[in-house]
Amino acid sequence: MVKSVCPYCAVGCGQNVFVKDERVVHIEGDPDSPVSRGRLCPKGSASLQLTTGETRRLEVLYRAPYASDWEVIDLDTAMDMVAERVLRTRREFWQWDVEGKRVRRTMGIASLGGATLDNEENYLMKKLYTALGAIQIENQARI
Amino acid sequence: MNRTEVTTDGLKGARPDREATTGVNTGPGTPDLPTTARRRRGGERPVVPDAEFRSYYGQAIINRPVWESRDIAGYLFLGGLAGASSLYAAVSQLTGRRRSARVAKVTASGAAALSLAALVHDLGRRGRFLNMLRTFKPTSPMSVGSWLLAAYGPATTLAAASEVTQLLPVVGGLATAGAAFLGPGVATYTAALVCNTAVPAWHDGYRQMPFVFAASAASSAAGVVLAASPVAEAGPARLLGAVSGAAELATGEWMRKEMGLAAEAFDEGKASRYHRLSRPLLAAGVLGAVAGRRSRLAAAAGGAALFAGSALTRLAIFHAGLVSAADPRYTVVPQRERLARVGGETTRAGERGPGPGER
Amino acid sequence: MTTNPFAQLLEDADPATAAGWTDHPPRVGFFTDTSVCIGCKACEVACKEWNHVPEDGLRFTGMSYDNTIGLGADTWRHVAFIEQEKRIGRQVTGAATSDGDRGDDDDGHAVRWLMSSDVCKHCTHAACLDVCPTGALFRTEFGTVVVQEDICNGCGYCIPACPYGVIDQRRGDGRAWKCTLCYDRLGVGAEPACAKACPTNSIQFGVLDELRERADRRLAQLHDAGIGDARLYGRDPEDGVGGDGAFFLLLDEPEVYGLPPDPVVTTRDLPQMWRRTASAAVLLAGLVGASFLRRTR
Amino acid sequence: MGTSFGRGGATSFQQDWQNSDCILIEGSNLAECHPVGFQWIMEAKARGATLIHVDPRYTRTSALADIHVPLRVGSDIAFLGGIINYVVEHEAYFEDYVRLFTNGPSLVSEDFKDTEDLGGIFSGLDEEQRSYDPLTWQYEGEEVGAASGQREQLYEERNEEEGGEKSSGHRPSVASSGRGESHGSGGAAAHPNAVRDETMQHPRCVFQIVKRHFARYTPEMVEQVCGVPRDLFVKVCQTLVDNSGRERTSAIAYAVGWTQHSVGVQYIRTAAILQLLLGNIGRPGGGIMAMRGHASIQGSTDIPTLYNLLPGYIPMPHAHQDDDLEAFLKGVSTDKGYWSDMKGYLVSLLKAWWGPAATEENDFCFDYLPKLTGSHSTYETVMAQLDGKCKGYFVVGENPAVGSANAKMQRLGMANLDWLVVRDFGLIESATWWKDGPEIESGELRTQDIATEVFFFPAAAHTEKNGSFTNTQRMLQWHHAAVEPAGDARSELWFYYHLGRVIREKLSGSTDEMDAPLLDLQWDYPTEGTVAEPSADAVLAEINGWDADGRPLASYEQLNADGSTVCGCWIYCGVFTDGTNQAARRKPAREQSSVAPEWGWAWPANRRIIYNRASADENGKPWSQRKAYVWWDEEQSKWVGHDVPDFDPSKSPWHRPPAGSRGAEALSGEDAFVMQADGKAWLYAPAGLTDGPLPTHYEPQDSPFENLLYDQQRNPVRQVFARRHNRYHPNPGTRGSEAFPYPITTYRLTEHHTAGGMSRWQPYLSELQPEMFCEVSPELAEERELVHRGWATIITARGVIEARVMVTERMAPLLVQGRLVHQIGLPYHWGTNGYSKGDSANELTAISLDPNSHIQEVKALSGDIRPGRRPRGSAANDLVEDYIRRAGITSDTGMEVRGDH
Repeated sequence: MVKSVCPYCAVGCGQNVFVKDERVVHIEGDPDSPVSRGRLCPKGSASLQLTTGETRRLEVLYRAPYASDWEVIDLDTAMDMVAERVLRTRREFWQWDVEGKRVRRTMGIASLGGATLDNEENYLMKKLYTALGAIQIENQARI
Repeated sequence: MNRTEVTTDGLKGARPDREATTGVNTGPGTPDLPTTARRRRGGERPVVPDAEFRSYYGQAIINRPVWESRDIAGYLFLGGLAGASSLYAAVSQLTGRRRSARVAKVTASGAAALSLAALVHDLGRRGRFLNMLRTFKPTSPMSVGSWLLAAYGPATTLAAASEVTQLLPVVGGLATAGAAFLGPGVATYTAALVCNTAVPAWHDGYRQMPFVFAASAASSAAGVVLAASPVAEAGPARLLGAVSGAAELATGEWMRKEMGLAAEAFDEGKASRYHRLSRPLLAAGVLGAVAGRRSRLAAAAGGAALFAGSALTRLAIFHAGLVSAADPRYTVVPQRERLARVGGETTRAGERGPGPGER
Repeated sequence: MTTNPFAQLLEDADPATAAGWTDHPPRVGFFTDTSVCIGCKACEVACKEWNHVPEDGLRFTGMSYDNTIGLGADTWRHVAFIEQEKRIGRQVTGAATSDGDRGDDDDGHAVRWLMSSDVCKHCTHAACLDVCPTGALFRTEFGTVVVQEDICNGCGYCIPACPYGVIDQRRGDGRAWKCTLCYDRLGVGAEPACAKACPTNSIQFGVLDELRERADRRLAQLHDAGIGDARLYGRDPEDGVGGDGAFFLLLDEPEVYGLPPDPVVTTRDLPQMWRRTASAAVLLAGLVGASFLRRTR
Repeated sequence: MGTSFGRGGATSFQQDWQNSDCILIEGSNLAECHPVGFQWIMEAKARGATLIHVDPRYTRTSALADIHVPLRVGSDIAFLGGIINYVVEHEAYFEDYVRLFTNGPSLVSEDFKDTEDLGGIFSGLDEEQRSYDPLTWQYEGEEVGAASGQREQLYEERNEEEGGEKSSGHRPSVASSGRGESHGSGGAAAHPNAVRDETMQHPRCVFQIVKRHFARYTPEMVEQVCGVPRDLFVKVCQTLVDNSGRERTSAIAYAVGWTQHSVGVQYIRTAAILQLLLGNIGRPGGGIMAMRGHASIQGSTDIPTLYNLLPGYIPMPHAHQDDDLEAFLKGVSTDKGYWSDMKGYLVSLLKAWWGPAATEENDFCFDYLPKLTGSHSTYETVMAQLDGKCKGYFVVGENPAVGSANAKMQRLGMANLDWLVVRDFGLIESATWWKDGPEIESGELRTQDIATEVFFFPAAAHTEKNGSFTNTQRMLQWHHAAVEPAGDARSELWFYYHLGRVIREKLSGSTDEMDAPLLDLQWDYPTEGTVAEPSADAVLAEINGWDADGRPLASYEQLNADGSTVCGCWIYCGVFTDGTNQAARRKPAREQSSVAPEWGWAWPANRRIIYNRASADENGKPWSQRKAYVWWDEEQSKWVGHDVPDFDPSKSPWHRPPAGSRGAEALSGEDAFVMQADGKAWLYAPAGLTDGPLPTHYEPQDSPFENLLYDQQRNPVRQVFARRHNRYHPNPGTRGSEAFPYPITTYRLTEHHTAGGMSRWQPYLSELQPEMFCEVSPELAEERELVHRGWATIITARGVIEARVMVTERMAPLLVQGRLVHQIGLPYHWGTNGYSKGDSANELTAISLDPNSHIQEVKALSGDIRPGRRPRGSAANDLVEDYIRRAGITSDTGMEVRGDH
């Protein structure tokens, strides 16, 4: 059994995740949690279906320009293609300065999302984007 | 004012959250609030219906029975036919009426076979039909019935077989006696089965239903014999048909009169169609039976009418049950009346609340 | 375990004992206090998740926020929503225009929203248990009523027998299904999934006698606080089903929640039914016999 | 919150509600959106507390409330302002608390002009630039920096003052949009004799200004503007007053119901002022709880994937004339309060990012940081995408095609991209708009014409990765990976770590100055498991920081400005104290106090109620025995209590700082708000907000009502965009304004989650709320012939949607400005994909933003409703065009800055 936290709203209910031969078989409230005392809401109780339901996609999909449908591609190729595009667009829209003021950034890349992610993930994203010079970084805190 | 105190040496006055109340601590006195916007123009409005006092959005209180009309209403009829026919067959044999005995035996075994098929077909898990015999439970008419059928089935089949093949007359005779002995039980236990439910149109008629079923069984059996055996031998069948047809009509009316509100279920939907058809047929059957003395044709017609009338009576009762299960009115109103009579307290376990029939 | 069922009817011994369990744990059950229910439906989902109950259809019913309609084979916990133009206690509902106490204030408008989580009642005298011909439905050592899915042949008799309309046949599966009060969890000393998930402790699990005392205290507390509508439903061991294993505190008439006002287990009238059936059988025999007496030509 | 108290986060924790005497929930539907948090409100109710719920709809929260106040959407400031008026007029405020802990006594400079004097606007409005110059709002005689918000407002002034030859002239430095950003702000040296009138009678002291400002918010005005019956309003005020003061505390809880307005930030400012006047901040059972909607929204602002912040609320630098680290710090840090150690925090951050490459000589790579030129919020980004200036887009665990305002513009923007990367559990609308989006259906876009390359990466679930969420009470909780992700599903940690690795590999050997920040980046985290998942513990350790010889730091006080310490986020410093992951602590609740400090870790420094110094009086004694929280223990001569004191533990209440002291030392024994430049809570915000030092009621962007309080109809400095698909509705009373007569509000349901990405794909949740519906009152249904359970079409100038009709008494019509107004309620979860489908409410919403937080106004708009289903295909757009014509809407409708109705 593994201790976890519900991924839905910000109350932060404790969850106990039960695992049996490498598969998550049940998720329920963590009675030790001082915030939730073992209780969950309907969404929290549906965490098992969220994480193991068959609506979860497990392969990387790619849509070529003008294509009418997806094609499955493997993860590493996709990573490489994205890296290429990031560098290309970064260079294409690079600005050293604006109106005589040094900016050292690219306006070509933007990112949206972060409130459903871990702090560590937000940290790496902000660190990498800032190093890339991308500043149009946003998340649900503003939606 | 919160009774908890966060004092320097800890929390005092905690109370569990389940003791929360709403609409109690509403701050300083409820002032007279001025009338505001809510001038409602009268008349009914298509709104989330103010919860009708009487039900939850008109939803049924009990779940709809899942029995197929073809299978179970059919079985009610066939069971009755088989039981009564076995009885008739035995008495015919005793009184030397070979032809009608033969007809009755064949009818009984045919009906029994069909009954078994219908029952198994209606099961959710047909492969487990033998589970019916896992235990014997007097609180379950179906359990009692299963054992009855387990004995009656082979008996009536054996009786018919030996009749047709003229082999093992002794065994045949014994079987016929056995089938006759079990016949009435098979014919009437089904009444207890349907009445022993929460379905208003079935349960509320439990004082009269057995007699309706008995009469209906007799009239269907008589019907068959009347139709299929020579006028000469059909004397008793004519009498039986006439009497049981009339009895079926009478007991039916008696039940509906005593049943209370649930009787109205007979005037709705399919129930009303079957009910309106069954009565004239039964009446015709009785006349046919009486007139059967003279003409073979009248007897046959009378027999068929009795047969059909009896079947329709069963269908009417079955569908009246479905109607009364679907509409919450049939459950709530009688229970409310019973509560009113008993002074608002729910019916005591010990004392038997006055039945719906006993106004 | 087939003790004389009629004996069970008469004396109100603990149902588990009556069912033949000798030293069994105290009878447990639910007390659902609908006055603290916030209608979040965590119980519906937690129950389905633990018991792998399939989803049964997406339809917008317009019955306020209730789109699962009622208890059945695929809904073992069902939350009812009732919108009424009445006030709860002295609740001030803004648009309220009338003064004074609750009551059907005609010149104005108060709003209240009753929410209640419905479940199998696990009755002391359970009609479903009584009528089940195969013995699939049985009384557990905890006093609860459970369907053994490996025995049930889907005869469907329990469905019309249940006075509350709880148990039902699952389409495509054929067998009857209902709340098991998490019999598997009770076995390892855990509380049922719905009671654990309920955020406001509206669903309270525990030893039934303790729950009944707690409910009495709660009722008194609410009545003193001026909430006269509050009433207990299914608490009284003397009622038509011998008291429920899962009973409720309601704020209005039971039928408003879709519950029968005075349910009586049909087995109560069964002895008389058997007597009547026997006499009908004899009459039938007599009738047939008599029809042969007259000398016919 | 940040501007008023010093930190951008909830001031209390959910379990503390059990100690509240009265709880006001407004702008939040707590029982539905935070059901498990609501148990603590039930605890309070069980102990006799009164629950008040103010919401346009009677929701499941109202069902459990003792008092429900139906309110006209968009009029919360009028309502709260009315309560402030009531508190001040009846002298029901907690005078000692206000004098001691707030800037009530501080005097404001003469040249400040209030909305009372200028008919609804403040002094310093630059109409052409659509922004305020806060110079005139300052205290008398000194400039004071804000602890958060727009902290660069007085950048030039401050640098000019200090020998400003470096910054030449006062040229408008950047693009017009977001001009407010360009000003710097900073702390003035806190002169010991800051001008204060302890009697708070001086006409220019903050308290009197507040009193005058809210004088016109009378109960009668509240009835006219909000539609709340006068007696009911007085009852709410009296209940709050009765439950505040020494012996009792009241709490306020809000959510996006307040933030998602063009004056959203000012909503919260009003609540802050009210709670300060009633003396409820920092005390048990009091405080303001911001109920966040996502598991880690608080975390994603603390460690911000936001354009305007660096981790720890350090502002992202703006582009200024030849700025460097010193100029930047001078512009944004404060002289007094913990913000004065900004250099230590920033340098430690730069060391965490660029490690050895960051040296004293190169300003610790300050130059590597890209600089802002105004506001770059997500809606500006959409405009940039539409204008072809932004070609790459990452959408990570979000669904803008349903969740963001004006969904059509979101999709049109994405259609203009070169490439789009979407990471989620399933194929959400934002990933498949090019194939089956509404624009494809209406023919506006054709799949074969869309050039955007779209990548869809399956994401790992919370049970398949290690990491921490920061919940709504600033508490970090660690969740452990139960299993490895299946197939190609990966966590964002994995994705960004490996993306960074691949990019750095591709750039290795590059000498281009442009790539230096990437090559010098500290990016070598240990990876583990079969999928080479980077260690989340290592990342959290870096966030916590370590000292010169690698030992984990325990508190942000240890951060040095000389580059000897490394810390990824100074407010999280302490989460890895003595090397153990404090966020993963799971000491069961029953084994610790009700404050439960040993479960997870709360920032700052594991304090659960912040500003808790304010729970004790000037002598360190609790205000009352039943509300004791943190107090001064004479024998131990240190602050003790139920929680970690939000104060220097050894500083006595009577301590007065020596003249000229700086930073934390400059704080006196009575300065409970240690982050503020003057150590006091701000009733009046001299800096930090772009739309005024005091909250002022303005009508929403789209409103069918005129602003009765002032001539100024809308927030003059709201951010608006004149775009083809972003038309606004005409001013009330003008020609065509009757086309959109009904106020609309959007909201969530318990059963679904925000844009539906995590709930509409689940059968168990979809069957609970299967279809998009609208809630209308019986009178509105009658007026518009809407049939219960039938269909209705809702239209605004942006779009048209259809929804099932729920006619319910819970939507009470209100009497506002003499006429009956029917409000329409729309849940916004639905979209074209998923197990349960429906139209998105955000097809209707406009992009009009709060100038401070740039959040969109989706809680209050107006529209029309008709029976029947909406037209299909291009006919839907024709219907919208028809409405735009009938309402006489042009490109500058509703764009005015100064404008009476």
